[in-house]
Formats: sequence, structure tokens, C-alpha cells
Amino acid sequence: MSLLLEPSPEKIKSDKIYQEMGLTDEEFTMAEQILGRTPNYTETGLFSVMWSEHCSYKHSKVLLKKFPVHGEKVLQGPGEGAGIIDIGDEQAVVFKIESHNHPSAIEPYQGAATGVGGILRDVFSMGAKPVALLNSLRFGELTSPRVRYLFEEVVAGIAGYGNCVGVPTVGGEVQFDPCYEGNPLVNAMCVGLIDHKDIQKGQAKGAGNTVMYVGASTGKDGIHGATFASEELSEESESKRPSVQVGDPFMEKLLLEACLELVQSDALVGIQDMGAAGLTSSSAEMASKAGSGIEMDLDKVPQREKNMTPYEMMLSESQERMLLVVEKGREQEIKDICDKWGLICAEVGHVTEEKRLRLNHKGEMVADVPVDALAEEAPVYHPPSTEHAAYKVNQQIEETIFHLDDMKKTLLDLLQQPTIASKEWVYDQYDYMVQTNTVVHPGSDAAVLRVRGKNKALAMSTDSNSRYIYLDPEAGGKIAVAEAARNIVCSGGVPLGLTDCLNYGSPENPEIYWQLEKSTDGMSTACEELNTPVIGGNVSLYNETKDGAVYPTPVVGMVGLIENLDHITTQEFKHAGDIIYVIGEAKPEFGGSELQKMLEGDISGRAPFIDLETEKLRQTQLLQAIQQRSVASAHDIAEGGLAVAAAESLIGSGVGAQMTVDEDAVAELFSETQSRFLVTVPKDKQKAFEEIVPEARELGIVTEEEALTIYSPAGKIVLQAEAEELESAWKGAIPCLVKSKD
Amino acid sequence: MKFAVIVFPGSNCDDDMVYAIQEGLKEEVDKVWYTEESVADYDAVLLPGGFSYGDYLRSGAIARFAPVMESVIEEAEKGKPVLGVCNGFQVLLEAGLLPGAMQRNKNLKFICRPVQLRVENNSTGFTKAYESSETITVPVAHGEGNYFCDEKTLEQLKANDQIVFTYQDDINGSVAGIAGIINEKGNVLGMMPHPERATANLLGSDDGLKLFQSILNHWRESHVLTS
Amino acid sequence: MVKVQVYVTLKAGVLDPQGSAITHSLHTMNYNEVKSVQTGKYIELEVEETENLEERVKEMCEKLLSNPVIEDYTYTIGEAVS
Amino acid sequence: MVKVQVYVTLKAGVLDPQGSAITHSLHTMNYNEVKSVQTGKYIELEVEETENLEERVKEMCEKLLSNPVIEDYTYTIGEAVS
Ligand SMILES: Nc1ncnc2c1ncn2[C@@H]1O[C@H](COP(=O)(O)OP(=O)(O)O)[C@@H](O)[C@H]1O
Ligand SMILES: [Mg+2]
Repeated sequence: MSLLLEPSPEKIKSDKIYQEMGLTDEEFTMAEQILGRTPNYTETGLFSVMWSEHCSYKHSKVLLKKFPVHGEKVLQGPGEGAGIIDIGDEQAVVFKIESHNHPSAIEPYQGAATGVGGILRDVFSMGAKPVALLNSLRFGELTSPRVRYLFEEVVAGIAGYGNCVGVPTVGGEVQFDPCYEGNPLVNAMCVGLIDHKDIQKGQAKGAGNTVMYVGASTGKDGIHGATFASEELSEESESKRPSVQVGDPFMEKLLLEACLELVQSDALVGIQDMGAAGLTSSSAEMASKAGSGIEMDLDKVPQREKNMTPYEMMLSESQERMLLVVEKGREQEIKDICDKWGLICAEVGHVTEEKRLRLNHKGEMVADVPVDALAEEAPVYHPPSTEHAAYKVNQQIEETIFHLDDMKKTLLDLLQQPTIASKEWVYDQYDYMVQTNTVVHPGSDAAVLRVRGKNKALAMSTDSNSRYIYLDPEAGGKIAVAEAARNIVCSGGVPLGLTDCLNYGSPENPEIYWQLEKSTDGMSTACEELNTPVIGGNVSLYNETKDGAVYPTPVVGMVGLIENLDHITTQEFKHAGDIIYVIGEAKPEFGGSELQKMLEGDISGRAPFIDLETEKLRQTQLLQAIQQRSVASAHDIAEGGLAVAAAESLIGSGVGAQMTVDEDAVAELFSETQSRFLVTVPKDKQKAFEEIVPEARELGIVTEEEALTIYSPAGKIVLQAEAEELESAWKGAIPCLVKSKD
Repeated sequence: MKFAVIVFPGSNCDDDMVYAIQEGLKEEVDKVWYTEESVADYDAVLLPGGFSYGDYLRSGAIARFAPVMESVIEEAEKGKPVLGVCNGFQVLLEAGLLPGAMQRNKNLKFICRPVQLRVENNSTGFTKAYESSETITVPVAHGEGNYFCDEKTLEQLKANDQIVFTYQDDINGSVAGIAGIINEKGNVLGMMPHPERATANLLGSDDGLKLFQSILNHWRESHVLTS
Repeated sequence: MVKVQVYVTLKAGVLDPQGSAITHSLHTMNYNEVKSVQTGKYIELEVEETENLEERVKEMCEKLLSNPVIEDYTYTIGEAVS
Repeated sequence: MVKVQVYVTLKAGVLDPQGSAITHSLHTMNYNEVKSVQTGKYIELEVEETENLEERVKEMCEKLLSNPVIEDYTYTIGEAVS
């Protein structure tokens, strides 16, 4: 019935209805040429979602090609649900990060929850058991009630979904800056473990094989979610609200268990989750990757609502669904497994030789489109690029020299900056222990999970400092990768590779495209230098509101291998009497620093300098020292500088520290100079440590007295604070901000 | 000794419980699917934590009607040791094997962290390996762990020494700081904290192991006596 | 088909942390006229007409839809819906 | 004092996982006459009588008590209670 209400091909063309779906005039003409006729409503929908930025990467493809994606241990690079890296013993680690920014801006709880659900499916559809979740979040300032609402609901949504599915949320990061006020960033990452033999592909091989649908039934939710994610947020997005998807973590858990059983069956040929653009992308991509086609009977698609049109079914982004390709004749084996888990399972079509996506509905063919046109041949754009105006200005600003009267007050104030403050309020809500493998909890540099039954562990972390990237995209891009690697190294791991989520404003703005270009250049260079290939990722563009774009925020999710459980290292100071070292000299670099933001209310100037060779050398040495058991604690010096790093290492450790710093105490304590580490070493390991890390400079000693005392070279006290004061400032800040309801 | 770990749709700490028995206690354990009709062949029944049926409606409300529960209730009434952890505790409450009910944590948020517990009663078959009034560290992870019962029930719990664990600090608003209770007969224990998450120092604590050891020791004693 | 509406509320004397939180929020939003808030559940069932409908609804409420230890329930059995 | 009753339900088309789980559970308990279940919230407010009571109740519903993105609400403003 409602089919009759759909506009005819002629009307779609004459009234430019395709524009509402996100296609440009040129793109629509391209679609016409591909088909040799004007596409009907359903077909226009197929093109519009598959050629959306979210699915086709049309504005970023060129840049992604620059990433180094190969490595000895890489088993699967970009191109599948998630990348895979070998970790020995016939095992591999599978991981990927993905954004859910736009849904979260509209409905923060469900937006964040379904973001977690989607990334989980990317990982278990590869055949892997999800063992950890991480996230990377950006919000405006917590002084705004709307931001507090978004923050609380996003955290609750992540917790609500992950906790219920039973995958521990072990790490992440949260930063606050006014540029994210109307457009928060919610990136979720999932890490899985797999035996080599179980690795699956999302491929529709073998003409005649059966296409099966498993999981939740299809509703009208999320229709056009992919194009929605590819537009700027405006008042109009409000009216698209009904497209919000609701997550069902219970269904996800059943689907997860069923999939882990399904991949053990050799009746399964291919499997892919229905993510963005749902049934359309999963079918077209699986066929395209296998060089085949798919024909489906839409009447067989399990539907949650009456009278759904082919357009609605194909574009729905209902959650918790999977598409399978099954060897013909063995469908029952698959159904039995799904039955056991109480899941709907339907035969919806079959694989064809001819490389087309054909859809039948109520006895009529309603779409007939070449699969490669949808999955591979989206237009690729090389948008114009212009140096960002702010960059030149900032490069010319002289480094500010801060004169601080009260170092203790400065430190306490810094510890209360929401970006630096303890995130315990957040991770207290995440079940970070389920599956009982979490050795290092959230709160340290990287989370560490043991690999059950083996004497090894995985370290993982998400990182990005968008302030640096805004000031200097190339340097900032390098720093994002380097910092992630530092976190892995500090916990005793060898960085294996990374996944990235590129969150930017509109690529159609040449200055933003320039940010994208420069920062991915920086990231690529750092990946080469640090030997951390990019095995997958996600791009989220159009993160802007009428007040402007977010800072360029490429989030790096890195995973490392800890080769021996004895190598696991945390940032906490351990024993009184251990010697405190710093690796790396501080320079007065305050551009984009927390100190600058705190004192001046905004950022300006040059981002900190980074030399990747130095970075690599220090990481290699520190890791070696850790592997030779000469290190008691290690922490990278990041936001807030050495003083904040020392306070973080001391809080909760039950010990204190005395240190003597350089003449220029402000720089030494608060500068964010790169490639620096704060390390403690047991007395009897001092010599061994210094031999491995000759550059390390002794700063002082871990004390029994629970206080931080910092002396000048002349022996004068520069800063003295009780551990308790530091702790209450650091831990109290976020709960206090969240509670303030005015 | 042979343990059964009940698996409901959506259970997510079932494997953790299995590992605790296999690796921590080194005893035999099976996962028992919710549609099974009998747990009579097992020496103890463990209802795992996490979630079940998504914890929709109320935690444990739907699981309580899973087919296997009939046999669990029957065995519990016969005196077989039954331990419910977190979601398992909620199932026991819903099933009426233990008195009271769970509400959402008083701060309305999920909480996950290691907490300090006080062993209030170390004479049960689940706690004999602990010292009296010992303080132990065991993690919690729950959104609905705010134990409620009326005055009269609380009086009874106290009078019969049925309060087995209490929280050192009030983390969720539970009546009388209750973290775990046992039935009058002494064979059904429900507790919100997760002992199976505290069975190895690598994970932060092994204080939970003694609980499982207590079950084993108790079973061995009674087994030797009867055989 | 009959529409059954079930309301589940907390028993008197059982604390309602969610209700208190809402009251508090409403006050900070300047709805000071609100003196107290009680939260509960609203459950709508579509049921095929059966003989002992009311009795069976009662059973469902007692067994599953509410927890009698802390909750009360009421229900209305509506007109037949198409 | 006036008693205000607010009913919050999911908008049509929004997935109700809880409702499906309850339906399923009722079926395994042999209440097969139940065809579908929709869950929602029931909120009871005690409010001091004010002039523009209804308008303010509407505001509260829209701003706090319901989430207009996925939920609808209805309310009744009852007789004054003592
Ligand atoms: N920023 C990026 N860096 C590297 N690879 C990327 C990036 N963005 C996307 N990719 C890769 O492109 C492929 C398609 O991504 P996506 O459409 O998000 O996959 P899916 O829909 O399966 O989640 C994936 O293999 C992904 O890893
Ligand atoms: Mg996906």
C-alpha cells in the first residue's frame, strides 16, 4: 500500500527528492548512469546510504590510504569489521574503534549504548570473543547543565550496555572543552581475542548459498542514521529524532553467544553485522568483497512493524542483527544454534553469480543494483585544502612565560581541572572486572588484561589531545600516536598497532580538510616510526554546530602485548626508598597546555615539539628496563606536566615523594614537553636502570611520609602538599561539578 | 565435590564462577542450562552474578521462573548448599528462598569497585574458613544492590544470626549494611559482592577463595560423617 | 483483545530513591510546588479475552509484574480493542 | 494539595526490549493469552495548588519526567488530597 505513496523515479528526479536523502545532483546522475535508468525510491535510498560519508569515506578515503597498514604481525588490516594482530600461541587480538557522536548528541543514553553495541558486533562478527571495551569521550564544560546531562547519560548508557552484555569496560578518556558543547564525541572501542583458526570474513561466497538473518527484528528505527551521521547538527536534526535507536543489550548477549558458537560450524561461509546502513551495507559489502551478488526476498525479513516498505527495511538501523551466508543445505545446523539462544533466524535470500543486489518484495523486484557500485564505487572527493587561519597566527605567538606565586595552589587547581581530575566517578559505573581478567583497573596509564591460561597480558589505551592538534595538526597527530604508545610502554607492553577514529568538522570546509590532511600525515609518520600499523578505524565528520567545528580529534586506540605477567607495571609509587627518575628534559612549552587553559581561559601558541626518534629511543629503553625488572613504577608525563604526574603516582599509593627540580621550576613542573616519563626504581636496581636509560635524571626518593615535597636546587621548598589534599582535590572535582545543579 | 553453575539467558558471570571452582578450588563443575530439569546430581548449586534476561523488569524476576529453578528450590529445601552471588542473590530473593528484596542503589548508579566486608557470621557452611569479624576485600558490581526488608524480618535475621556479611561503608543504602544473608536452615546464602572475582592476588584479592573452600570443607565433613 | 493496564508502586514505608531524586531535581528547576514524588511502573498488556481474565491478571501481577515484598499493584481491565 | 499522575510510555515504533522480555516470560509461565506488553513509567506527584498548574505539569513532563526524544506522556490532575 504505502509503496504507492512513494514518489516515482521521474518525481525523485524532477523534485530532487534525492537531495533530502543526502545525494548531490552529480551523485544522482552517476547513479542514473550506473543503472542506465533513473533509480526508483528504494534504489535511491540504497545509493544515498552507501554513498554517505559514514559508509563510503568519500571525503577521507584518500587520506586513509596514507596510513601504514602492514606489519609482520598484522593478520587483518582495514577492510573487515575489525583488524587483527597476532599475539603468538595461535592466538590473535582483534580491535576497532567507532564513533557514535551524532546519536549521542540527540539521545545520549541510547546513543552511547548503541555505540557500544555496534562496536561489540564488529568484533564478535570476526569470530572473536570480546574481552574489553574502552571509550573516548569529549564534552563541553561541566558548568553547563546540558553538558552535565549529556555527560551523565552517556556514561550511564555505556555502563548500561557493556555491563549487561558482560564485557568489562576497562579504560578510556574523557576531556572537556567548550568546542564540544553542542557536539559531544562518543567513541567506543572493543578488543577481542581469537584463535587463528576461528577468524571469519564478511564474505558472501558461493553462488546458491543461503543468506540468513539472525537477531532482532527490523523496525523503523534509525532510518537514515548513516546519512544523519554525515550532516551537521542543526535544529532540523531535532525533527529527525524518531530515527533514534534503542539498544537491547540482552539480545546482544544472546547474539554474541550464538555467534561464537556459529563460527565453530563449518556450515558458516561468511558473517557480518548490520551496522550503519543495516541490511543494505551488510549485503552489498559481503557480496562485493566476495565478487558475487545477493538476491533477497524482503517479505522474509523479520519485521517489528506492519507494512514496512523495502526502503524502510533496507535502511533501518535496528540494532542487534547479523547477516550470515550459509552453505546451501545446511541451514538447519545454523537454525538449531539460533534456537538454542532463542534468536530469530530467517532465510532471506541467496548468493548469486551475477554481481548485483536484487530485492524482491510482494512478488515484485523492487531494486536491482550492481553491488560494486554501492560498496566500492562511491564517488571519491579530493576537497580543497587551505591552511587554517588560526595556525599561522598561533605559530607566531611567542611562548608565554608564566610566573606562579603559589606552586601548591597551582597544582591543586590543576588537579581539579575536569580533564585532569580523577575519572573514578565515571569508571565506578562500569563493570571493569567481569570475565575476571582485569589486572590493571581503569585509572592507570593503560588497562591490562591477562590472557587466561598464558603467562602474558594485553595492554590497551585510548588517547588524543585535540588542543595540540588544533594548534598544530601535524605535530598533534604525531603526539596522539606517541602518547598512546607511551601508555602501553609504561604498563610493560610492546605496542602492537592501533585503530583510530577521526572526529572532525565538515570536510567541505577547506580549513578543516587541511586539519584532516595534516593530522593524518602526522599520525602516519608516527605510526611508521613507532612501528604501530593502523589496522582499522572509523571516520566521523561534520562534527559541528552553528557555533563552529570541534577541535580536530583523531582518537587513537592502541593495544600492546605484555610478554610476561612479571612485566606488568603501574604508575603508583611502590616502596619508600625507591629512587625517582625523570626521563627527558622540560622546556617551557605551554601552548595548548592545561596550565595555559586554566590561567588564560583559552589556548594559543605552538603545540609542544615532538621528535619521534627521541620518542622511540626512550620508549625502547624504558620498556627494556621494565622487562629487566629494574622499574617499580612508570608514568608518562602528559596533561599538567611533571607535578600532576607525580601527584597521580602518589595518590592512593600509601607513600610520598621528595624531589629536587631545576632552576626553572614552572617549566619543570607544569610544562607539557613531550616524550617524558616519571619512573621509580628500587635502590638495588639503580645501576642496572641507569645503564639501560643513561639519559634518566635522578629527581629524588619515595618517602614513607605521605606528602609531596619539591625542592629547588638550593634546597628551598618550592611546593609541599599532603597526599590527602592532593587526593581530595583530584578525586573530588568531578563529583562536585556533577552535583552542582545550578 | 561437584558444583553446578546455573546459566540463564543473558548470564554473564557464569564463566567466572566456573573458573573460580576449576582454577581456584580445583573441583569439578558443570554449567547447567536453564532448561534442565534437575540439579539433583550436584553437591552444590551456584547461581552466578552479572545479569539474567537483561535484568529487565526487576533483577532476577524473570530468571526466577526459568524451568531449572523448580529443581533448585527443591534441592534447597532438602538442604543442599545453594549460593547466589549478585544476580544470583536477586534470583533467590525473587524465588522466596531468602527474605527481602533489592532496590536500586541509593545513588541510582551502577557501582563497581572492591569493597571491604565484615564477616558477621563465620559459623555457616559458607564462611567457616574466615575469622570471626574478619575484614575482607571483595568486589561489588551492581545497580540494584540496595537490600530492603521490613523491621520484623530484620529482627529475625539478627536474632537467627542470618546476616553473614555487611559492608564496612554504606555503598548502596542497604538496610543494616547487609551484603549477604543466609536462610534459617543455613544452606542458602545470597550475597551481592562477587567472591569469584577475588580468587587470585593478580586480580587484587584472593579473599573470596575462602568462601569456596568453606563450602568444600563443609561438604567433606558432612560427607565423611554420612559415609 | 482487551487492554489491561497495570500500575506498580512501592509499598508505603519503602524508600523511593528515584522519587527523591526527581523531587530534588524539580526543586532545583524551581518547581517548588511539588511536595513529593513517587515513582512506579506502568505496564500495558494486550490480552486475548479469556474466561477468568481478572483472576489471571491478578496472578501475573503477583508472580511476575510486581514484587509483593516491596510493591503494590493495581490494574484496570479496559474495553476490548480491535 | 493536588495529586498528579503522570504516565510515560515509549513512542510508537521505539523498541521496548523490556516489554518483549516480559511477554516472553509470561508465555513460558503459560499466560499465552498475552499478546504484547508495553512498559512505561508511572509517576505520582503531590503538588500544592498553583494557578497555572496544568501548564507547569506539562513543562515538568517535557523537561524532566519524560524524554521527548523517545517517550510520550499523559497525565491526570486529580482531586485535591488532604
Ligand atoms: N580512520 C580510519 N583508519 C583506518 N581505517 C579506517 C578508518 N576509518 C575506517 N577505516 C576502515 O574502513 C573500513 C570500513 O569502516 P566501517 O564502515 O566503519 O566498517 P563497519 O561498517 O564494518 O563498521 C573498516 O575496515 C575500517 O577499519
Ligand atoms: Mg560496523
